[in-house]
Amino acid sequence: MLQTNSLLPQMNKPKTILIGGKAGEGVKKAAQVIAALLCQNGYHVFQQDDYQSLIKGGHNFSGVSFAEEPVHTGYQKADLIVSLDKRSLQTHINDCNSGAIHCFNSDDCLQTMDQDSSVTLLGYPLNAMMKEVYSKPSNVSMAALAICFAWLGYSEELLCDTIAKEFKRDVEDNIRYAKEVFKLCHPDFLSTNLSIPQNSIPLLPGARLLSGNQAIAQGAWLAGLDFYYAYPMTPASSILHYLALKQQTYKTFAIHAESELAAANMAIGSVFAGARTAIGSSGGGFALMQEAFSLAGMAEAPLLCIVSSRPGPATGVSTYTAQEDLMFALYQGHGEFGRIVASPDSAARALTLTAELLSLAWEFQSPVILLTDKHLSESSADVAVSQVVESCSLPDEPNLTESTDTYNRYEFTDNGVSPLRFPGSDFGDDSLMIKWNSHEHHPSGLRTDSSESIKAMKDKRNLKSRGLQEATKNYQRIAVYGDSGPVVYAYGSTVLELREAAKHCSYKFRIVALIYLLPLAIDDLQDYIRDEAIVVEHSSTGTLATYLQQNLTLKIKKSILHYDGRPFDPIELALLIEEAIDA
Amino acid sequence: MLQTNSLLPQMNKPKTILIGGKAGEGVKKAAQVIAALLCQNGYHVFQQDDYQSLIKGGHNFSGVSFAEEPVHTGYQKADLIVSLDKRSLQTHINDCNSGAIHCFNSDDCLQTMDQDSSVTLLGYPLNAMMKEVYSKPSNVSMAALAICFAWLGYSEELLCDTIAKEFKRDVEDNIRYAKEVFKLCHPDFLSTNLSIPQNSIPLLPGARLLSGNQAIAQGAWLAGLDFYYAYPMTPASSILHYLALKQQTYKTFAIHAESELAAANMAIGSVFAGARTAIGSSGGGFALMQEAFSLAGMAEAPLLCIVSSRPGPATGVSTYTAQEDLMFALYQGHGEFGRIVASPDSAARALTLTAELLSLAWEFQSPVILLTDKHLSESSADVAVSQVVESCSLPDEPNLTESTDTYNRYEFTDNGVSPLRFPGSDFGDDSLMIKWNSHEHHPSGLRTDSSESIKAMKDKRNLKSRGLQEATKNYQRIAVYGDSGPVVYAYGSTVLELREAAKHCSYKFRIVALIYLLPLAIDDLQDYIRDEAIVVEHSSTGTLATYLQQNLTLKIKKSILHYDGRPFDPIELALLIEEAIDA
Amino acid sequence: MRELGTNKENTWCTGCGNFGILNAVKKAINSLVAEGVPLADIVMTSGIGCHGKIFDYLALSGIYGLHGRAIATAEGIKLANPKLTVISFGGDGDSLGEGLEHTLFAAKRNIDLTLILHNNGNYGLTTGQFSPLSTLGYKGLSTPFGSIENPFRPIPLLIEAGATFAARGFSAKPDHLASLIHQAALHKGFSFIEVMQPCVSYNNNYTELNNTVKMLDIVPANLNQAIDLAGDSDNVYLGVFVRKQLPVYNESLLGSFIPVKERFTLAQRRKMLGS
Amino acid sequence: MRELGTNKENTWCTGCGNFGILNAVKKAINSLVAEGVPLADIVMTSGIGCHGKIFDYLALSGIYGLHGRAIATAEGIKLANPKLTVISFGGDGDSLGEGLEHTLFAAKRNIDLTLILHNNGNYGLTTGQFSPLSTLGYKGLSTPFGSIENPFRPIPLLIEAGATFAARGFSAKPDHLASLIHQAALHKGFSFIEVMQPCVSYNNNYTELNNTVKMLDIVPANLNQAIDLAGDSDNVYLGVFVRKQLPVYNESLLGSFIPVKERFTLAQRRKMLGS
Ligand SMILES: Cc1ncc(C[n+]2csc(CCOP(=O)(O)OP(=O)(O)O)c2C)c(N)n1
Ligand SMILES: Cc1ncc(C[n+]2csc(CCOP(=O)(O)OP(=O)(O)O)c2C)c(N)n1
Ligand code: SF4
Ligand code: SF4
Ligand SMILES: [Mg+2]
Ligand SMILES: [Mg+2]
Repeated sequence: MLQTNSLLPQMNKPKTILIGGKAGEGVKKAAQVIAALLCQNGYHVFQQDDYQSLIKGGHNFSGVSFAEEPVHTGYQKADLIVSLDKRSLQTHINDCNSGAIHCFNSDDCLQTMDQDSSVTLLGYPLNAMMKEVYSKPSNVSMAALAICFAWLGYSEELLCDTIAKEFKRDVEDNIRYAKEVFKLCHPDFLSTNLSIPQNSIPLLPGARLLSGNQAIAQGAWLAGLDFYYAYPMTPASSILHYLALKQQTYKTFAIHAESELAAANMAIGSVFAGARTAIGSSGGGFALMQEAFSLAGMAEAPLLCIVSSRPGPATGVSTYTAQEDLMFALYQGHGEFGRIVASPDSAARALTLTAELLSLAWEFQSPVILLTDKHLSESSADVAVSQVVESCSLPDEPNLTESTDTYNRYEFTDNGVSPLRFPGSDFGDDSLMIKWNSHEHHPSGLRTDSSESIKAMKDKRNLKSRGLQEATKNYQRIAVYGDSGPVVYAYGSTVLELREAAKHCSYKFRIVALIYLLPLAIDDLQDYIRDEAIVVEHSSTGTLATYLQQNLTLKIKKSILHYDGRPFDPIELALLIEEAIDA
Repeated sequence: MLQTNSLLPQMNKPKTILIGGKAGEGVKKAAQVIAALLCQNGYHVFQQDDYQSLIKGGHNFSGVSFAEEPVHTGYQKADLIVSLDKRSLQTHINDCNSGAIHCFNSDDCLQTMDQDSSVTLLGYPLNAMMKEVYSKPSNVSMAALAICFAWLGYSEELLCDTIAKEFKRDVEDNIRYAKEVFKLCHPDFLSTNLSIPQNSIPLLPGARLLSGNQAIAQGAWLAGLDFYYAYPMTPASSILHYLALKQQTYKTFAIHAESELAAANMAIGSVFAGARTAIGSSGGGFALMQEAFSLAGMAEAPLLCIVSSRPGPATGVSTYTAQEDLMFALYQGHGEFGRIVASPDSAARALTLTAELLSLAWEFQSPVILLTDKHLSESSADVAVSQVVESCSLPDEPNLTESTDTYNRYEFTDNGVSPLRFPGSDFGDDSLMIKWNSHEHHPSGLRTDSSESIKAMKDKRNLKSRGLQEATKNYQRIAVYGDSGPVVYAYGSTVLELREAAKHCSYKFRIVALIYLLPLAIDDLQDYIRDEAIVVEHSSTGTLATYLQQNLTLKIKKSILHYDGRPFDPIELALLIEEAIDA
Repeated sequence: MRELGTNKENTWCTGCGNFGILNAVKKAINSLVAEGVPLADIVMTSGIGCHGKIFDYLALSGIYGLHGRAIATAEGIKLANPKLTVISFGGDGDSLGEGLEHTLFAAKRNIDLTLILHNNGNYGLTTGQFSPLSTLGYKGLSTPFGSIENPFRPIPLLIEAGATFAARGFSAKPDHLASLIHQAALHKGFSFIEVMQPCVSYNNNYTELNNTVKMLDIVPANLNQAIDLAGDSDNVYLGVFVRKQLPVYNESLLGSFIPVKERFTLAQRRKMLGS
Repeated sequence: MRELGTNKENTWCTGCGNFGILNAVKKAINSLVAEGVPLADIVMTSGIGCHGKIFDYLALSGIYGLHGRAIATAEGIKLANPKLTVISFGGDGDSLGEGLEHTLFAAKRNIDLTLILHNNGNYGLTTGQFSPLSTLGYKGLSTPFGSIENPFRPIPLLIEAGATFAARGFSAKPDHLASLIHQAALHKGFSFIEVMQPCVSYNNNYTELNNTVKMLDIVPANLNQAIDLAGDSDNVYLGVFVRKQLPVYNESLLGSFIPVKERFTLAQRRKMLGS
């Protein structure tokens, strides 16, 4: 019992805590607090949320998976479940690992359900206790915290300190309530004796719990972000929220504009004035930014565009995950102009890749797209920020005030990259005329429709675009995980799922993660295209598989598609991979 | 002299008239009147305009090429040039075929230029004569008409009748002026004796001069168009204008909305209510319609989208031609959903293809894209409308009032196509609830985010999409011109240019015109992919070539790219093809 | 009295003002039906936001459209079948932010529709960000240090744009609101109803509203007065501010023609084109 | 007096009102420069339309943006470098059709910019289609049987949205217009100038305007009066209708911080993130 019930992670077997309840009950926050604490204690964690598009009620659940080894994605089956309401108990009754403990709110449901005999079901009268403690607004998530703390073997003191630090309102009532619940669990806890060996694991230096979106925001800021323009849209919104909150410390400005169209055009204005700028949305909002995206191509505006996908088309499924926007991201914007598209395969990579992309945008005065998805954007993992930041090599920002005789915004040059100057008396004198144009233009930036000028300016942009594509070679374009076995292609959060699945698969396999999607790293990929491949993606039509086949001579043995909005469970995915390999 | 100067078309050698002048001088209208008359007389004609984005001034020129054989595109070099101003004379001084006549306005320029000795330069004092005749607003295009009529051998009477019919204002002054100019030319005309043998050519029954956009409008209307929503954007605007003008006779309503976003969303409303509806724009405007395009995919709204390209990116070059939007058109809309993309290769095809596409949209309740370009949209050719209309086989519009027990908008069916019903007491009783949804939905149309429902509804749409793609086989998906020689791939107006070039090429070649671009008619194309191919397109990066290579195992010998906004001159193109074949 | 509900679970927060709106709409529709409007002739469109969920809870045909575009979609419906009574539901972010342009143009055109604006002073569904109607200083996730913009005044703005019927209701007064919706639906021309809708989760202004709402006794005599009353920041007047008759767009365009009913057949079209 | 012209051929129709606007702008800029505003600190944005061509004819830095988006682009410039004086040029289709939303939000925010609206009552560049300011009955290629919409009243609309400076000029009175532009550029907050701009090709209302323009002697005493005067359809009043001081968005956001000047270095950012 000690062995199976133990929440102490074993080699390759992360433990999972799952908290379920109604929206508005603080399920996610509780999970994040626990994850942060585990991370602080030196565990690797992955924290993910399943929620609906509603503010109160419904059914949300949040998972925390942790281990001494890196954890790349969350597990469906848990070792400890806290069900704050009946729906949660019902929904997750079978989501238990053998030996798990499932604590539920006995005031909301009498436990009368069938259950796996290896699971310990414990009912606590959470409502009644809440009524006793709270005068006005009660917070049932304190119970979740208390239960988890108890089972993890954290002390009552730490519980109280944590609550005081993380929940600013109603501190006293919260602590009182948490203590009561903690006491209830304590005997159970003692009997199984599952305390976490405090400090027995060396702290990961500088490890911090970071969501993909926070990592994106930090990466952009690292590369100099001054402005972020957006209109809220799940799952991109938290980039806006995070940066808005950092306004005073980071001196970066996150503007919630009247629409995506406004955001994108404002962004180009800020770039013109000399500010490093990004925009972000999900597919539907990015669709509204397309005309401006094309303007960035024409005006040669360095602009970082962040697209975080959810299931489509149209409004689709707002709070779930998908990878349906690959072609959409690759081929956006009317007219021909260069761009690059890349997708991070972890939160840490999100930080470095975003920084790289913003730098490349400025080096080549081009729009660039960071494509990600809800699962990566909104899930959190431990990131050793200072190391990651250190590892990220970025060019110095050029000094742009040196003067030239007459300035031509779109001067022809050897590499198609024209000198960039900024308006204003701080950056030049009265004779400096900087003209950006949405029309085809002369080097001066004045409009043209002459046959020769159209051709020359297109040639210039194409030359520049080739340079941009070439420059991606200075960065890591693919990542390969595993050193033998069949090749499995993926990008984005699917790589996380595959890396976790690899721990449970009876065969070895190599994951080829495509970080840069446009241009594809054809040369880097040569080593991997000889064998029959497996492609895994969150799409119903297999666009990644199609895209790979369009560009590589690749035999695809099996295309594994998952498109219900949910991430893969790593164990299920391992089975699918085994099937694919066996096939 | 009679032979070379003759404006009578010889086998395979169309004659070309070119009229140049300032914007606002009526150059285009004059050319169209002449083209219409030639068409009425049984000639095949092609009429095209080169104009800038301005209303008065600048330099516009319009060409009319005509022959007894079909003429597919216009020629740069002319047999008769009328230059209404100095700029025109200068610009076109070398645009003459040997033996051509170049008439110019001697009041605007003294002829002092170098000239090909085979060209006859004739100066007429057009301004002075105008001053004599006109009291207030003068119309120099009457001079162009008169000169052309004279050289074509049309009678003074016909000139006067035509002016009276085609120009409603200032009829008397116009006629007086035209007569004066006509008289001046007459001696020249007599001396070369070039009269068109009236009625010697059998009238093409029902041939009418139609621009590509007019043909598109007529095709859509043939297939039942009730509403057209748009925001003006060159080169799509004339669809709006044409349909607006036809409101009373066609009972179709062309609405100039406040923006492209409005147009596209209004369109979906009209479709919901049961109206056959189209939207149209150029690349930049279509970019703004993307979110609604994706909505059409999700809501399963049959919607015809017309995209007429001009050089991009961004505002680009408003009044010139390009084929830069292929990938943009193929991969539009966030999320995954089916669609088809097709491009007409002539004005006649524009009529039938648009009708087909609108019918297919309704058969499969899907958005469809008609991709074309300025050269096809705005140029005019003779179309035997009644025959073309007859040749166009369209399914009957289904009767949609039969009732079912409970209606589910998104019912699962064998082919993924759900029954379509319309709202209103004319189409059903109070129990009929028709719910269209931009979210993922249950068959009822009510929103869902359940795992199973998301998957099921995506599978249904994908099933339907396969049916839609399959159904394109019922129509002509490729057209092949020529019966031997190397294969040359193209789509859209480039096919016109190639067909005309074929007349001048010393080698035979076969043009494979891609009418349906998505899906590509892979099976139909099997016969043509064995040999090395030539691909011709108006793009700077060769997107058609790329697209073909992504989808066919095709060796491309030469990719001929033309991207200065101008159409190919057929003789130049013939040379490029010869070079490519020789290479 | 018809139920007009669906089997869809309601996911609004307990106490949300949207419940009052839903009830008022049902009541107004029942009145319309009682007066002879076929239920089948009443259709709805909605935007995306908490307000938009009303689509799932109302047994009416319609389109759950894109964020900000519900009113454009509604216009397209009305033009294709002018016999329909079209009611559009918008949020303050939806109709006055993302879709402001469409809202004002619908008013300008005086197209015969009703727009019900759920004014909860924030973006409810996306977790309470500030909206075009949030007060200066409003703290939401995108404005953690307080909004630095003044809100629009929706009724004055819509009147200026051309609305021929403009009213304000309160979700906590569903009978009064039902009467406004009923009047708006019967009004020929563009009708705008601003509904004060407390959002218990992010902008719980029930108490404030209860203290400041006042009933308008009569429609104000002139436009300036209407605008002053509608723009009053101390008193939240409820009632009809403007009601006037002007030509409506759909009639100017179509006359009495009903596009979806009086369509040419394929044979007729063939003949007309060919000749 | 600086020339401020470029070598680009002017392609406006002879007699077009845009010439008067161009001259007035040059004059106003010269006044600003004379008063010490560095020319390098004056930037422009323009939309797409005949009005937008002013970009090619003015020797100012700036962005020739997308149709309808010039004002959003201008906002982005101002926020990144609030030291710049930003003037945006829009058409009636551009700023009140395609881009209406941005125009009204810029006014709502009271961001410190000037918008010069070239009101020629049609879409000049795309061959004279009706615009949001075309009169009822206007015949253009998209409304061959006459427009069935009433025009917006731009000044009342912008005042309602929040413009703190609103004025009307006439391209045929370039000195007066220059003075308005000068005042607008110096006004702290959102300034809107409607310029009556005859379009000789599609909407030649010179005579009509010459007969109906009247000079406003003073800024109207209150808002209602300003709106009534600005909305007068018999008299086209020229002058300043509203001028008031309210907090401006860029200052509320940035205080005295200048984003493009006071940037952290890469080293600083590395350190701050890592710690
Ligand atoms: C194009 C687009 N952008 C953003 C969103 C995300 N989104 C959904 S609802 C909403 C705002 C809702 O605010 P409001 O209209 O006031 O409605 P409420 O929830 O307050 O009723 C946003 C930004 C979207 N669905 N589509
Ligand atoms: C997205 C987009 N839609 C349409 C156009 C085509 N277009 C160019 S200018 C214009 C209208 C111009 O009208 P207005 O803004 O009043 O300017 P004016 O020419 O009258 O000065 C239009 C519709 C465009 N360039 N971009
Ligand atoms: S968030 Fe606000 S508006 Fe949305 S359901 Fe809850 S209370 Fe209502
Ligand atoms: S069309 Fe009108 S607005 Fe455009 S340049 Fe000519 S006169 Fe001026
Ligand atoms: Mg709201
Ligand atoms: Mg205009």
